[in-house]
Amino acid sequence: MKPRQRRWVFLAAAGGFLAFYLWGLIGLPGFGHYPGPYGDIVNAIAVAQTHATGVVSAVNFEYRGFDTLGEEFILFIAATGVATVLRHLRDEHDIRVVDEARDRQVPATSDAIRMVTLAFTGPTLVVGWYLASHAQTSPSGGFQGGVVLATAFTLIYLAGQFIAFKRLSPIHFIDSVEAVAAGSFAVVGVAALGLGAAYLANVLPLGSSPGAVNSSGTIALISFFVGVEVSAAFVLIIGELLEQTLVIREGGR
Amino acid sequence: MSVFPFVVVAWILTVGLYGIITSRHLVHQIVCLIVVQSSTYVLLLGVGYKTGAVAPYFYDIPGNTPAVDPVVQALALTDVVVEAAVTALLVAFAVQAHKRFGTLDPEELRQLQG
Amino acid sequence: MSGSTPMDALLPLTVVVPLLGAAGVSALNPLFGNRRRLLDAVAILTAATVAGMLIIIMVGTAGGQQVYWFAGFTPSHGVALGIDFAVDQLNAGLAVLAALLVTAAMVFSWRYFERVSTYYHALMLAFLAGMVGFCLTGDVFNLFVWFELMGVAAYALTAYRIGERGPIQGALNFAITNSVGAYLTLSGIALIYGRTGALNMAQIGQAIAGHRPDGLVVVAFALILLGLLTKASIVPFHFWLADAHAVAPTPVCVLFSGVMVELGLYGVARVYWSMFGVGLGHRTSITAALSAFGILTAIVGALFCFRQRHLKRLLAFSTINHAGLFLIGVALLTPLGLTGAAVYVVGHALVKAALFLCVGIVLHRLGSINETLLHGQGKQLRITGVVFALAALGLADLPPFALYLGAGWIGQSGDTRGMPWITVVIITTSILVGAAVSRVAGGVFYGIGDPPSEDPRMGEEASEETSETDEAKSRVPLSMIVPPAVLVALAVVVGLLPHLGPTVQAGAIRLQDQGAYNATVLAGTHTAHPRAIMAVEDAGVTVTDTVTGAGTAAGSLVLALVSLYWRRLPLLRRGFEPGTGLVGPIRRFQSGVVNDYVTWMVIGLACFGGALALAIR
Amino acid sequence: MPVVHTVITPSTVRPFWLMEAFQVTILGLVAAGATAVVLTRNPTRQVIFLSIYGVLLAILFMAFQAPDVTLSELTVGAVILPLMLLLALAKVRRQEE
Repeated sequence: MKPRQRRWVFLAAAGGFLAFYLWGLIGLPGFGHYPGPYGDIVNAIAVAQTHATGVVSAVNFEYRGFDTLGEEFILFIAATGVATVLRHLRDEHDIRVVDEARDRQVPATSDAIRMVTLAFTGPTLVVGWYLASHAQTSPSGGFQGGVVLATAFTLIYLAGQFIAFKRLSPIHFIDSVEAVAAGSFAVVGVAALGLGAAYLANVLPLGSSPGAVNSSGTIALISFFVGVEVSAAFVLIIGELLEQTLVIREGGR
Repeated sequence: MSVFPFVVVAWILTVGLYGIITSRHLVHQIVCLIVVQSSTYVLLLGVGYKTGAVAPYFYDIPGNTPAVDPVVQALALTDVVVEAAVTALLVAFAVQAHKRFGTLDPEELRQLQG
Repeated sequence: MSGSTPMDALLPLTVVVPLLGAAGVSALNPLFGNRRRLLDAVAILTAATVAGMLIIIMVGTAGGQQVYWFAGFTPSHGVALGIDFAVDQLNAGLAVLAALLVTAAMVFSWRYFERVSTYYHALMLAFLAGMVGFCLTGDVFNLFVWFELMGVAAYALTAYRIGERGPIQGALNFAITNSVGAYLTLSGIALIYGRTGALNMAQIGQAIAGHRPDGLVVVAFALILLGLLTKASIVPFHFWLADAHAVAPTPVCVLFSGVMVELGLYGVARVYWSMFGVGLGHRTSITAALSAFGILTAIVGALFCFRQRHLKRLLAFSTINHAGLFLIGVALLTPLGLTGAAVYVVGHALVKAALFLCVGIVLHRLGSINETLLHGQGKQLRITGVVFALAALGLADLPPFALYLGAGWIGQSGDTRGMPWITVVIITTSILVGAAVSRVAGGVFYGIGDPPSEDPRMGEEASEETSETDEAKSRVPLSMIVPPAVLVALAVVVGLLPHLGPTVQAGAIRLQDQGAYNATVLAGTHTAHPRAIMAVEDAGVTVTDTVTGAGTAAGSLVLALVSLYWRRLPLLRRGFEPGTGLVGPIRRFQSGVVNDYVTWMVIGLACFGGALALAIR
Repeated sequence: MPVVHTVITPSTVRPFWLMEAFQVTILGLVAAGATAVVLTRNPTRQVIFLSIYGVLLAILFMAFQAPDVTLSELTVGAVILPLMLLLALAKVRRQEE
C-alpha cells in the first residue's frame, strides 16, 4: 500500500474499531465504581495475612508472585536479547574504549556538571536501596528501586565517566549478577516446595508487626532479588546501547 | 466523568495505532507502540479506581479505610516492565537495522517481500 | 496452605526448571563460554527433563483435571486470590509437544551452530518456559505474562543472525505486530476484569455466565482473541509469520511452526471454553465468524505456499494453511472438531519440524534455500531426501501419518454441523500444500522434471541467505539427521496409536465442559465425564478417512509431477505457468512493511468485531 | 467527545469534587500529550515529548491513587525509555556523519 492509501484505509477501519471499542468500554461499571471482589478482598485480608502494609507489594510478590516471576524473566530475556542482537560480529571493530571516550563528539563535560551528577549519584543509590528494601511498607518495591539504582549507575556515565561506567559494569559480570538474581527468585519458590508448601508460598517468619522493615517474610526477600535483577538488567541494556555509540567502523553492508 | 477516562483510553490507543501505520522512522514507530501500550495502564488503573478511596497502603491508616484496587496496580507494574523490556529489544533491532540498511524508514526496509 | 504431594510439586517445576536453566547458563557464562558441549548437554537435558515431567503429568490427568494453586492460595467462596495451573490432557499434551520439539531443536543445534554464546541456550530455555506456562495456566493475566515471555524470547531468536538484513527486518515485523496484538489482548483482559473483578478464567466464566452478553463481553472476547489470532497467524493477522520464518535460524523455525502458532489457537480454545463459551452463547454465529477466518486462512496459505520458491517461506505458508484448518476444527465447537484439531496439531508439528530440519540440512550442506537453484542438487543427501519425501507425504495427509485422522475428524464434524464443504476446503488446500512440498522433494532431492521457473525477487532474497553454520561438513552429522527421522517416525506412531481417538476426545470433552472446569478450579470437585463417544465405534478411524487421506496424498503427487513436468506437457497455452498470476498479489500484500501489517490487523479486527456485533447484540 | 458529566452520589461529596476536576484536567492533558507525541515527526523532539508524556501519566496515576505505578512510570517512562531511545538516535547520527 502507498502511504496515502494506507492512511485512508486505516482511518476507515479505525473508525469501525473505535466504535467497537467504545461499545465495550461503556459497558464498564463507570469510573470510580470498581465492582470487586478481587481487590476488595485482598485489601481486607492482606495486612493480616502477609504482614505487609503495602498491599500492592503483597499482591506483586505473594498473591500474584508467579506473575512477577514471569515478568522478571521477561526483563532478563529482553536484556539477553539486547546483548544477542548488539553483540559484535567478527567484521566489526571497535576502537578501544579508552580512545573512544576522548574521541566523543559531545563537548567535554564541564566540571560543574560532573560535580553535580557525581554528587547526585550517592543520594540516588540511597533512594534506590530504600525503595528496593521497603516493598512491604510503603509505595515502593524491587522494581522501582532497581530502576533507580540503574539510574545511579547511568549518572556516572553522564558525569563523563564512561570508563568508570564500563569498569563498574563489565557485560559478562552484570549478566551473571542478573541471572543469579532472577534465578534466586525462582529458587525462593523452590525452597517453599522443599518445605512441603506450595510454590512461592511465604514460608519465612512474617516478623513481629505489620509495617516493620523485617516483616512480611518472602515478600521482602523477593523484592530485594527483583531489585538486583532489574538494576542489573537496565545497566546491561544501557551499557550495550552506550557501547553501540562507540562502535566506529562496521564491516559488511 | 463516568466514561470520560475510558474515552481517553480509546483515543490514546487509536492515536498510537495511527502513529504506527503512518510512521516513517523506526524510533518514531517504537515510541508510538509505547503510546499504544500506555492506553492499557490508564485502562487498568481507571477500572480499579474507587471514588473517594485511598491508595492501598495501610501503614498509617486503619485497615478498614476504603482503598482502591491493588490488583490492577500490580498488573500495571508488570505492564510497565513488559513495556521496558519490549522497547529495549526493539531499540536494539532499530540500531541493528540502521547498520544493515542504512535507513530507519520502515518503507525502505525491503529485504523481505512476497 | 494446602498440603502438596510430590506429584503436585511437578506442576510448577515444569516452568521453573527451564527458567532456572536459562538463568543458570547465563550466570555461569564464564564456565560455559568455552565449553560448548557442556552447555548443549545442559540445555538438552533441561528440555528433556521438562518433557519427562510433563509426560508424567499428562498421564496423571487421565483421571481428571489437576489444579495447582501458587503460594497455596486456594479459592474461598468461589473467589480466586492467587494464580492457578489447571491441567488437563490436552494442554498437558501440547506442553509435552513443546518440550519434545525444544529437545529435538537443541539436539539438532549440537553440530549446527558453530559459535553460539550462552545467549542462544538461555533464550531457547526461556522460550520453552513461556510456552509451558502459557499452556498450563488458568489465570488470564498470567496467560498474558507467559505470552509475552514467549514473544520476547521469540523476537530475539528471530534476529539471532544479526549479520544479515533479513533477520533484523523479520524480527522487527514480528515484534511490532505481535506487541500490538498483545496490548489489545491486555486491553480485553482489563475490560473483562472491570466487569467481573476477577482474573481467574473459571471465575470470570462463572461471573459472565447467566447474563445476556453485552457490548463489554463481546469486545473483551474479540480483543483477547486478537493477540492470540495474531500469534496463530490467522489471515489478516498473519503477515509477520512468513517474514519471521524466512529468516529465523532453522531450529527456531521448528518451534515457531511446530508449537508457537498452535499455542495461539490453543489460547483461543482455552479462552472460549473456560471464560466466554457459556456467557456468549450464539454458538452458530461464533462458528460462522471463526470458521470464515479459518477458511480464508487455509486458502490464502495454500495458494501462497504453492507459488513460493524460497523453501522456508514455502513451509511457512504451509503452516498458515494448517493454522487455518486448525482454527476451523476449533471453531466447530464440537468435541470431534477439537479432537481433530488436536491430533492434526500433533501430526503437523512432528512432520513440519522434520521438514524444517531437513531444510536446515540442505542449507548446511548446499548453502542455498532457493528451490530453483537447488534443483537436483540434493541427490547426494540420500537419507535427508527420504525423510523429507516421507514428511511431505505425511503433510499431504497420507495414512498412517497422524494428520489424516485430524483432517478426517474435522471434516466429519463439519458434516454434523451442516457444513459439508469444510471437507472440500481441507482436501483442496491440502492437495495444494502437499503438492508444493512434494515438488520440492522430487525436484531438489531427486532431480525429477525441470527446475521451476525462477522468481527474480525471491532469488535475490534467497541469495543473501548464507549458511547458518561455519563450514559445510563432508557428511551430515548424526545429530542433525536423527531428530527429523525420529520426528517423522513419531508422526506414524501417533497415527497408529490404538484408542487415540477416544482418548483425545475424552480430553476434548473435558476441555469443553465449562461447568466442570469451574467446579474443579473453584471448588475442587471433580466431574466424571463420559468416555468419548466417537462418531464411529471402531476407535474413530473410518475407511472414508483412510481413502480420503490417501486420495489427498495421491492428488498432491499428481499435482507435484504436473508442475515439475509442466513445460514438457502438450498444452495449448505455452509460456503459462501455474500460479504466475499470484505473484502480483503476494508481492502487494506481503510487502514487508510493518505499517501495512498493522493496518491489516486493524481492518481484520474491525471486520471481526463488526461480525460479532451484528450477531450478538 | 461525549458529554462529561459528574456523578454526585452520597460518597462523592466536596473534597472528591475537586479531585474529579483535577482528574479530568490531567486526563485531557494525557490525551493531548499522546496526540502530540504521535504527531511529532522529528524523533529527537518526539523523545522529549515522550518524556513529558511520561510525567503526565505519572501525575495521572498519582490522581488514580497508585503511587507505586507512579514511581515506575516516572523512572521508566520519563527517564529510562527516553534514555534508550536517545542512545539509539545518537548511534544513528554518528553513523550518518
